[in-house]
Amino acid sequence: MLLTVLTFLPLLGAMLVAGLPSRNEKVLRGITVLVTAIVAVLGVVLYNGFDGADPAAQYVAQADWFQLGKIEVQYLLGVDGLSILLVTLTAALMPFVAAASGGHIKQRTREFLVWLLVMETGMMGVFLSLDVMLFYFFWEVSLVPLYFILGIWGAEKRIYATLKFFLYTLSGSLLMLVAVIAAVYGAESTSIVEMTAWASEQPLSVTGWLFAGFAIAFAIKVPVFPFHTWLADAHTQAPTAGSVILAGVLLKMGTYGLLRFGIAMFPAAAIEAAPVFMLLGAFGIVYGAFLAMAQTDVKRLIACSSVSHLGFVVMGMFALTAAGVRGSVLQMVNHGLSTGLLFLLFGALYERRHSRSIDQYGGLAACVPMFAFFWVFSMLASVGLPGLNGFVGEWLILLGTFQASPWIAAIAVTGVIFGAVYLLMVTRKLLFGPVVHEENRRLEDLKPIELAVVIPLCAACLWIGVAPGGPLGKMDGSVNELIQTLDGLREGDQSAQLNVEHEERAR
Amino acid sequence: MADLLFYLMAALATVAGVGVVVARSPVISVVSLLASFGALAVIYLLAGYQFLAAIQILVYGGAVMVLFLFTVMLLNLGDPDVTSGQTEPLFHGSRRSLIGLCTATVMGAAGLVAVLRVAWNEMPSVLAIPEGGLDPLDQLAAQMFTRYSLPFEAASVLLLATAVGVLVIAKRNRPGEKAFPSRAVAAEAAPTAPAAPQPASKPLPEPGPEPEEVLS
Amino acid sequence: MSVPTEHLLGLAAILFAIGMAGFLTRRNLIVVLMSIELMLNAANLTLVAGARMHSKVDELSLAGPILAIFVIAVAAVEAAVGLALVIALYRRKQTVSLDAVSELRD
Amino acid sequence: MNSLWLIPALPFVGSVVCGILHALTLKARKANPEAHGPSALAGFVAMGAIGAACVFALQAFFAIRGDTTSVVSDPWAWIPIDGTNTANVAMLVDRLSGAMALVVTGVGLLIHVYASSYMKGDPGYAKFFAYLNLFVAMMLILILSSSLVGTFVGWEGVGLCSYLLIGFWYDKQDGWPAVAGQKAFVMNRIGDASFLLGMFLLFTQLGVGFDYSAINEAAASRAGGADNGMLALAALLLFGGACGKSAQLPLSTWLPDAMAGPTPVSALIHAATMVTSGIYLVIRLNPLYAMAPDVMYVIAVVGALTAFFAASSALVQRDLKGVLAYSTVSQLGYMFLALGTGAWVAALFHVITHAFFKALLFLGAGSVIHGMHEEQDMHKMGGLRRHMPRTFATFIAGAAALSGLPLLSGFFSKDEILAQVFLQGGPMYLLWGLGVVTAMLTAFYTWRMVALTFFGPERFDVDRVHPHESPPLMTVPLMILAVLSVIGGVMGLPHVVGHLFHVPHYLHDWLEPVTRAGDQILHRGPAPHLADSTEWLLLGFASLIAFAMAHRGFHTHKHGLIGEETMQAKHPAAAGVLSKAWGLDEAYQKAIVAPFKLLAVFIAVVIDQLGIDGAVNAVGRSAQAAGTKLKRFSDGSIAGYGLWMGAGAAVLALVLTWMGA
Repeated sequence: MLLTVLTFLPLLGAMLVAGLPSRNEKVLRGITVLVTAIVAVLGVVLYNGFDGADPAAQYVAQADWFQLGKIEVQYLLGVDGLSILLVTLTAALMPFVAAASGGHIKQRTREFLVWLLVMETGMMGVFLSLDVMLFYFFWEVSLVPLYFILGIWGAEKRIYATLKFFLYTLSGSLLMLVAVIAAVYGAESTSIVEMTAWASEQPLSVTGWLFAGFAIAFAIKVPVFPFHTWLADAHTQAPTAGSVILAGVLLKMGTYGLLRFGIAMFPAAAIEAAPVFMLLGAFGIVYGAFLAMAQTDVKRLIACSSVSHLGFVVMGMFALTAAGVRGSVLQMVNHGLSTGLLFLLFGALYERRHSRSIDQYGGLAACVPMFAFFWVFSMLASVGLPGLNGFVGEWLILLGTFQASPWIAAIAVTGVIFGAVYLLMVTRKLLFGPVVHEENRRLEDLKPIELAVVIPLCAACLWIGVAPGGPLGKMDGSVNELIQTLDGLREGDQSAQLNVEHEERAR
Repeated sequence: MADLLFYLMAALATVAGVGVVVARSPVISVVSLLASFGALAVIYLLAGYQFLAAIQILVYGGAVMVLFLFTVMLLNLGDPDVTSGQTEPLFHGSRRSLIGLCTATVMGAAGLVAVLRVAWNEMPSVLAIPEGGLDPLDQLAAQMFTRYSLPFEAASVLLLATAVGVLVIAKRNRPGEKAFPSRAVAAEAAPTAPAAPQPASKPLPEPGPEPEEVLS
Repeated sequence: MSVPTEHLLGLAAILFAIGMAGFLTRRNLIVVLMSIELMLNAANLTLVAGARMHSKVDELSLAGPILAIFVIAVAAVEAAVGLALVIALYRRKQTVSLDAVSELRD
Repeated sequence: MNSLWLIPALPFVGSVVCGILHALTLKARKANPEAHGPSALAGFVAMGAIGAACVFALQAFFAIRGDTTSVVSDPWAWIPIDGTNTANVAMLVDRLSGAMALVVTGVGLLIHVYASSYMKGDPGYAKFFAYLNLFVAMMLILILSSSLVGTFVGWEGVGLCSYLLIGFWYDKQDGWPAVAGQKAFVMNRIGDASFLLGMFLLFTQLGVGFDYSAINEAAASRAGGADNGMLALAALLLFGGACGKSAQLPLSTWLPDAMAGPTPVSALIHAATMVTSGIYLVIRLNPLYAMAPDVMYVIAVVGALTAFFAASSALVQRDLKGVLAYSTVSQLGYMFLALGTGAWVAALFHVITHAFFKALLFLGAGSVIHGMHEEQDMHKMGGLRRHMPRTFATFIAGAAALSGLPLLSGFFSKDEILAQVFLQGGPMYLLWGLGVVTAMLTAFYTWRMVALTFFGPERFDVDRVHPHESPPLMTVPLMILAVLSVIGGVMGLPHVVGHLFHVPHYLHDWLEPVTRAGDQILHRGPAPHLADSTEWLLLGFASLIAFAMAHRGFHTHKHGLIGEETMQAKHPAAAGVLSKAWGLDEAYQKAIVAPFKLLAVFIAVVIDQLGIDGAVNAVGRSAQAAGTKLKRFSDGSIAGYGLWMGAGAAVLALVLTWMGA
């Protein structure tokens, strides 16, 4: 029941906002913030009530949905160790996004808020669905609001970016749809648990194709190199709220999908594909960093940094070690927080100066000290300074990858250096040096509402950085189960190989 | 005797059909079509479908054909040369006509081949025609109002919609009046409608008979 | 009448082909509409032929004629609408040539 | 002993309080630009925090005398890695970290006192102390952590503070300090990446987690084993981290640039504490390094080369702080040279004495710069001894210690290193030779610096600049450090000297529990020492060259710039190369930074935009092009539509007929 409320309360809120006679934007935004805040509180309640040691899905909500031939499609929501953090992140992030939207959404506010709430329903549904048809439904639903948010409230090249984003991710989705249909007809069930059980009995020739279908769809969404070019455009053109949601949650749908449908559902195929994905991840880290270094558009730079950070997530996940997977799941949250913060902060700046170009700034530390403080804080969280959230995730991922493949970890570790290079560079060019443009002197520092948005997120960064045991503990059960499955498969492989060798020797 | 009549009528229908297609004047086309319809009505009668034959004559020969004839006359299309002052080609360009002809030939050939390939011998080809024909009215009505009541109602709705629709489409636009409820079309039509001279000075009759009565 | 079914069907095929030829080659919209009527009649003939073939003395097959009646009704409708359109077209373009109608583009 | 947590926690709290004070000051300044707000409190808060930390460090220090050699706090289960392993952090005070903690808090306290006066009037006064306290907290975490992970936290933390403090005056000099800070952070990060890999390698190879005690034990138990290549690699990678932090070749170029920060920062971070953490790490893991003789050799060579490279660069610097910066790099090289020969104690000894005298020199330099109204160029100084006598006196003490004049602290610690290298024999004689040459250069440039600054004619505009002695808050720390620099040597007298006075090598005995395992592996017993006669000989030799070169350096420069100009005129090429520090920085710019920038642009523009995105857009465009082609079929002519429909129907009919349906 809790999960149903969590998922559909935003939709109710959307209807309320859409139908309310009031034209006062403050009232509408207030309602939106209130609704998302209630969802956030429920998310925290869920987080606290979740038992991390239990690998099974919890808070399950189940009802019959419709019949598809012999197959019973269900309305099946549940939360487990792989999704709990992302659900909490989504719930927690939305009120801040809604509150911060006041600064930059000046037209068609009602529509915007409606789309925002619809989006929350879609994202919640994606993370909570345990039925693949339901998952696909929510997956596509979450695509639409961003399409409008990007297309209506975006910057000057928004139509291009919107079309690219939509077509790119949709083509991935369709590939996934093929895989979904194939898997559903094979398994004669749409429940993820039952499909996993079915997949475990299939030969690699079957699961390999299904894995590829799912993996490419999610890889586009993540985005994994070389499918990343839509992201830079989408991020650059999106309004602040869009960028934050995109970085904070939407991209995590891709990584979450890779974990849930790629690795957990087809572990044998994932083991085979792991080196490729690890390499792609590691390459993405370095590549994204180089891209970021060459950017002069701050939002584009942050977008490229996302490519780099998500390379870490993908790499850690496909290390298929406990440390790697745990770090990867945590890093999804971390990236959501720190990159979301960077977008929020730069959005605040953009509202004041209406320029994304890096040379329009400089020396801001003297003009807007509070902004500078929080920017440096977020930047450090993103760089992965110990004591802040980014470090814990990156460290676990690198450790996990090192256990799986030291060479790939050695490539990825250069990302730690390059990450510092481009983030420090943009920080220096924004904040330090003399003030070049006179209009920057009169910039207004962060307003109370902006502080109210930024401070809790920074606190969350600090909390995860200092005491990661809490969030990491929530995924103990699920990750351990996953790793046991993988270990079982790998041992099976080895013993099979040994048997073969044994027989050959016997001959 | 009846067989001979059938082949005669078949020949008539075919020739008249060709006449429809090749005739220069639409009036001749209409008359040819009427002949074709009549020939078919005779064939229905020969085959034992009396009611159908009656309907064919009434609806096609009566209503539809009159409609066609009225239109042709109204638009003064009896002689194509008169309309525009120059002879317009009857057919599309030669390439397109060729493709069309080929297509039609292929279609007909395919139909004929299909007819020839099926083993019809086992089917009864001769049937004694009973008293009320092969479509006795009582049975037809019983079926129409029970089993086929839904399509029947749908057809009546369709006819009603047609009556209204035809009224809307064919109604003459008076200046300052919107021709169509649709905004986009009206916007496009508005500048042209008053500018275009109205050659047909006589008001057009409301097109379309009341087709409902045909069925009842 | 002892004409075999295939002859009825053959006639229908020929008529259909003639109608189709007219439909595809003529420029005059009214003639095109008439060609369509011809094709519809050919279809009716097949229905009749089929019904006749499947009828037994004590058990008549009525689906054929009933469908034919519906076809006739719909054909009447089609003719009415088509001709109304022809009139509307003539009012706007002073012609009933098919080439004049290309609004479907764009 | 959970009060151990207080040692880093107190400065941390102090930092937060100072940060809040800074925020309040900014708020007050918004109303009235001249207002100081509560920022003046920050100095007291910061000093109080460091002082309290110092007290707790002392308490812990006294707890580890006698038989108790270490005390540990409860661990903080920081990162649960997987089902079984957890990266714990605990505070560990043992003979090594206890001594380091005292140095950090002690010298740190003095520098805080000094800075409270030095930074007076700066708009970022409170911010400065927030950073400085944060630095001390991070440094203490680095030192006191019982595990590699904890050390890494401090390791990156001090890097951050270094970045912030170097860039403290980010808007001065056209933003140069910010660039320097960035450079320092990135260079450190290169080392940190290596550190990370080393840490992971140890974790996977030894499988005992990250605790130093466990790692050392496991490493020692593998001593003599055949297949220790991976452990050696781990040791080398960790040394890579140490290179970054301690500014050794090839990662040395950031430290001279780091002088863009305020002088107390240079004294605290870039001389006394942070830069020595590399040495600390190697001593901490001495059994591991003892097992990898090849790596030790690498360390020794890197150390010796760095020492020589930096000392030679220091010869011609005009910037007072620049000389000290290169000198620091050079002295750090000595320390690594010592580590490379297994002379752990000598290295730590030099760390401590260096902390005293280099902090003193930096603070003295700061006092001079302060008195000269922010002038750093020695060519525009001269004759200052008359204007700032206290600074002059203490500076002389520091210079004497640095140049290794006999009986001062620097003399003993440096001599112990050279003696240990000499003891190794074989190819190590080469390194010893390099060390001796470096010692000569050191004496020369030190006294050149003293002569140019305090002696000779006054080369500044007397009307504009009025050099003045600094206030007592600045000079008192100088005096305390001067005393320590002079007498600091007693903690580690060479044994021949010690015998004379019946004094043991205190530091050696003190550190014995820490270095025992390493010495055991290296020497199968306690570390040996030189024969008495050789040692006397070396001591005499060292004194001689120190005096000789100091004299040379002093006399060449005491009459102003003439001596220097003639020398540089004689060897213009050498002077050019040395003033650019062998061109290393430029080489990096040309060979690494510029190509990387180019590569980044190439990737972003050519590969990404034209290549990958071009392909993506090409897919889109090809769909569009196909649409344009296909559009011709739907030309709007009904006849055309009918034709295609009919053709389609015919084809369908044909197919169906064909299939016999």
